[in-house]
Amino acid sequence: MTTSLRNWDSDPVLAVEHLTMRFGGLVAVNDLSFSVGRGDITALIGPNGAGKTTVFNCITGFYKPTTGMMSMRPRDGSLHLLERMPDFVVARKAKVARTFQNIRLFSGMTLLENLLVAQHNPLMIASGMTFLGVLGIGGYKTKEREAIERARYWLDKIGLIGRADDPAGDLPYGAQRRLEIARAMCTGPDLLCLDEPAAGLNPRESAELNALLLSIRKDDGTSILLIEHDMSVVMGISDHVVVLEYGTKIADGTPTETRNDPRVIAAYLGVDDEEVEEIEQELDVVTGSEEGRA
Amino acid sequence: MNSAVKTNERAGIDFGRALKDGVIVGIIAFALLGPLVGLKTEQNMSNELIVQNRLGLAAILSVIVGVGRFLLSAFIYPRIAARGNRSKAAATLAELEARAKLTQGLSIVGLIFLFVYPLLIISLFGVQGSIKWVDNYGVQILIYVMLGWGLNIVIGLAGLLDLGYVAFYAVGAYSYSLLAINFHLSFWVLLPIAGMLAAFWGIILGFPVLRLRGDYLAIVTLAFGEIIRLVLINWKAFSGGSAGISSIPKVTMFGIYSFDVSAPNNFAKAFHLAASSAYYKVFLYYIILMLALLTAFITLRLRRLPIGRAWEALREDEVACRSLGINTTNTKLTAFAIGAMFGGFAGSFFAARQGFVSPESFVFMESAVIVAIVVLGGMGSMIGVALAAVAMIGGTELLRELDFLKAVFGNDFNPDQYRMLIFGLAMVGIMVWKPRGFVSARQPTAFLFKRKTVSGDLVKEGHG
Amino acid sequence: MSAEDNKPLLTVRGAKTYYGNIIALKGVDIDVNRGEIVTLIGANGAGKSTLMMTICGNPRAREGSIVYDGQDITRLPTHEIARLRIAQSPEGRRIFPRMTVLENLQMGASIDNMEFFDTDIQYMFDLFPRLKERINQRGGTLSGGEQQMLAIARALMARPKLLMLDEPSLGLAPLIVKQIFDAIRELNRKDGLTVFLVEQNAFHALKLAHRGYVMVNGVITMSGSGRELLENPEVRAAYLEGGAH
Amino acid sequence: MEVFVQQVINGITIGSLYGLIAIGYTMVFGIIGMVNFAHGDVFMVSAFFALIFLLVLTSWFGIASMTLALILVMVVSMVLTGLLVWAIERVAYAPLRGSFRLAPLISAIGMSIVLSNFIQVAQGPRNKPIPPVTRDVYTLWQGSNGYPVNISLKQIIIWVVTALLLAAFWYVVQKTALGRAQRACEQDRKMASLLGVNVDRTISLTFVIGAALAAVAGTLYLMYYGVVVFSDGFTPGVKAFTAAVLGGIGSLPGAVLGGLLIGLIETLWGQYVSADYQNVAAFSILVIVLIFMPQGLLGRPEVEKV
Repeated sequence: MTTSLRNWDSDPVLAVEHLTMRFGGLVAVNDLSFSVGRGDITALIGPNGAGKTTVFNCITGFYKPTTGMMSMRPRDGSLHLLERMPDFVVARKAKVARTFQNIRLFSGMTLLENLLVAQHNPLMIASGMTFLGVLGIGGYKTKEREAIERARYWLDKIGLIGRADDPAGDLPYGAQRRLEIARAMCTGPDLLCLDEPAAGLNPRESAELNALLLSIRKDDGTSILLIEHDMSVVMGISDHVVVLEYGTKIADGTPTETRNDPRVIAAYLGVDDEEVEEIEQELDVVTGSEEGRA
Repeated sequence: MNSAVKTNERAGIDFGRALKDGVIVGIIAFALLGPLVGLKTEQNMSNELIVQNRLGLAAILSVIVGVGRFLLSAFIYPRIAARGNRSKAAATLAELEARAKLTQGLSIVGLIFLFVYPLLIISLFGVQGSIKWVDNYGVQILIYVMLGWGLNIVIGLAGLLDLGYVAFYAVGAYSYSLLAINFHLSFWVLLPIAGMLAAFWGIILGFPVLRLRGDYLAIVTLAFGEIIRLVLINWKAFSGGSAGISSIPKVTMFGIYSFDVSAPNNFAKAFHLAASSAYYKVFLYYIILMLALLTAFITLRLRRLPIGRAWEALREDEVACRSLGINTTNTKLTAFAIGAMFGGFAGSFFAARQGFVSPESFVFMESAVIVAIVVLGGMGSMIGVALAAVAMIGGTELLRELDFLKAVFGNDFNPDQYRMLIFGLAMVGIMVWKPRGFVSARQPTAFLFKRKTVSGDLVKEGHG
Repeated sequence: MSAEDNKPLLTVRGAKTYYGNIIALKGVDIDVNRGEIVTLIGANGAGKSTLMMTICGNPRAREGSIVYDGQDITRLPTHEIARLRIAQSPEGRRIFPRMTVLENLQMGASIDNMEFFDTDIQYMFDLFPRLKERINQRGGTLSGGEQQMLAIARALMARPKLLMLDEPSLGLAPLIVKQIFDAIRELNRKDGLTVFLVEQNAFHALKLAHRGYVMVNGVITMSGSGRELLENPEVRAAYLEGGAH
Repeated sequence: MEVFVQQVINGITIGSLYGLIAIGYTMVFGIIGMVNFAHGDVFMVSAFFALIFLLVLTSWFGIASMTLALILVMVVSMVLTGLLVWAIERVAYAPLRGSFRLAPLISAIGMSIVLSNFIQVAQGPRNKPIPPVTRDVYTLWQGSNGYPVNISLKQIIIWVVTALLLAAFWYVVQKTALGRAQRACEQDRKMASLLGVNVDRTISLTFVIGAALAAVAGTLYLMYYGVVVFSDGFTPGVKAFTAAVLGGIGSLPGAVLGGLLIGLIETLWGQYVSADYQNVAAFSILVIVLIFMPQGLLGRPEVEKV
């Protein structure tokens, strides 16, 4: 395998070092270190209960890690230590946005409102911390129009512009997933963390999701970190794969490298060694042919 | 008979079953009412308790309950079940739109009515006769409408259950009373001050408690409300204790005219009218109407600003809010403070209107009534809250008018006693009948193409 | 096998289930015959667990019918369905976290009379010796694998006619998965236990099952014998799509 | 020293009553996550049941043995209060299960208003005093300054009855199938129903058990203070709720511990700090506990699920 310096080592947008998270006696994440390359799509994979969502919750400030350091470098060149920040500051200052495994939309609000809430902080300033807004002075109206335009852009991009004025709770499952991504993007993040974005999607929707994620990276330059089970998403679009098992990292590399790592196959697919070969063959049937060895 | 029952099952009416229900419920009712109503404890001449036998009355009441249950089982429940089967799906968009149109129309008509109400009453009942209708109904209900709208920000929009709202009402009332008496400042100066003091207390109390969730928040706010009341009772040097504060100055007409009978610039004297407190009542009516409308106006405005959207988003999903960079603590605090501020306005108005305040006016039951108005109205809906205030406050006020029942039940009968009993029953009944309140649909605050009403089924209730 | 054995124990017809306004099952037909192991495979979120819960009446199917052992159970309350000896080891295991292992097992047996309790619990301990070691430990303190064993043992304590297992292999080490699947095969062969198995990892499941169904987005798209499905190219693709749990 | 011991004895007595009421709050909250606001008024109504039957027994049937009367009265009050709460649960709470979360709370507040006003209407607004059930007082020791430390027979009865009932209750919850079903519903209602537990009935039963314990407290309260009035539900209710929260809501030993602590704090505060602010102390404890350790003394910390 190549030994040249890879993107995630040379230019990391996020570096996680020695992250450990304990709940009582249970060690959910154990001394985990990995980096997310700027502009990369990084996949965090592993069997259920491997601690992937816990890692996400640490990065986005919902959990305070027991030990460890997470440094985030947004485009503006600033440096933020995420373990020291409350969750909302992680989103506001460190420019990390996220979605949730069990979709958390504001279901009683319209799609447009959902995307406006995501632009809360700039709009709050525009409304003069509400005081000027109540009196109807200041440039709030213009700023709100801009925010609506931004929402329109994202609604267009996720193909839900026609449903802009419907409540988010009325959307079908796949559309809710897309809206959640759009909402996260409306905060203007440098790192987008997606918790199982393809869960419950049919193959067509999965393909659309892939296209959306690729275009987010291309058009907005946002780095993406995602937890995923769907191998077609992981293998199809990611630049970098980190594999967890029982809170510990067991592999880290390009999709091709990790796919061929027997430890990953054994741990990830949950089969005993004699069957590993069998599965390796099957994996090759689908993904092996389309990609040459690096 | 038996086969008839069987065949009727599909049709929905099963008299045998209903009869059984009725008899069982009647027996249970008698087991409970027998002692509680049928055996009344009374003190005799030598101050000893004796039991007075009223088992006949208890039996009659039990039969009424049993028959009521029979009628419910036989006629009402099958109908509800049938209707439930028919329209299981949520209300269609068209229905929602029609309802939204209706409420909109209703609020315009209601607004006009509110403005002409005192004039209408005076022309109907004369100047002196209008006092009761303007004061007991008009002013009284509007105070609760305003309190309901104020609390609606906290409960309805931000989804935080505050059971101690009356504390801010008390802060407003005492601020006005003490400052007006000690510093001789006018109502118009003190109104904003009282509001700000209440908001300040809202922040003081809100800061530690707002990280609590759900029922815990409710209980802590309740405890705070009680603490404030108990301090008012016990800190006699400050608040006059349970005796309260009396001779609180009246509101002046912006310093130009006074409503004090002795004052040289008395309103009635200045216009050579017959002396009557009715003018003051009408004046108070318009003040509270204006204050209530101010509350409504600011709330509607806030809903379209980022802070208002953040409140509603908070009610929908707090975790998601935090993931979007919203400082939820500050957002909750602003809701708490602004709600408290309106409570403070209402409180100082209340003190000026009564001329007397005491801790008695700020018991937990008041908070409970205001919360009930907000929830019964349908959380977040201004018109719903107003309707609930009219129904609950107006309804219980109307019960005061039931003196004619004395003719039926004898002179010992005091219909006023039944006011709160019926109020409580109505609370339970309305909750069971409409758990989401009168108006549960939500109007979006912004739209791209067309404003569409959001069905109440999707709107969340908040976690606190 | 007698004629009785080939009759379906469970018949689901046109079941539609909603969560609020969102449809999760779009009209599902499934048969489980007596003495069979039937598996349902499909991607995460396809509605497999929903189907299993719908059979147990929570959430209830809004349309369609569910017949079990000749009785229409579509409208029965969940606890009455459970008393007809349909036992489930549900998604997420749902161990009572603040009850001991023994109490969890007692909960499983609580619907039956207690005369078999001692023999049954002995059998569970033979099946899963780990549980015996942990007998007085609280459910919440067990590891994931131990919880999974406990969930299955708890379901078996009801002496079920129909055993429904939702992803028994989830989060388990390969060796334990093998043990559990062996135990299921054994129970089926020896006691004629009917098993309805939901799996995301189709590989094991299809090898074990007599018949299988494939579910995509709330609809059954394919069915056949375990072998057939295992060899079907579409299933292979689908299995890779979602099976890699 | 003597004063302190005397106040501790008094505090434990009141605390036992709070503990008995607190169990009702804790169990109902544990099983359906609802603060049963009407529970304090249920306690008050139970004291009225006791009052009425005590009068009936003594004046109509002429029962002279106070012990017998007390036992009979307690049993009758437990049964009737249980029935009352069962009816309330069916009418006002059960239809709201699984709907809007605030609805049951509002309904419970409404029920609380109904109960206190119903008693006011049916039994009159005045205090209802009864002659003392017993006047026996035992002096434990005579202090050096002549201040005696006393314990009354009434206090002994309260301690003994409370201890016995808690033991019986503990046995039911820990060792019987009913208790197991109840705990199962508390931990995972859906799973309990999958195992054949009739969840609705178990919830009703939980309400009834809590009511029966409140009825014991109500009877003892009447015996101890010798007076009851329609408004007696609110303050003991809130204090008992405070006890439940202090002990850790959902925890049964916690409820009892919390009750004893609240009783002690209240009496000692009244003795040494300020009698006026006795209730303020109780409410302040509630606030402080909830803010700084919402899980209470014996409760479980809550992990936020994201």
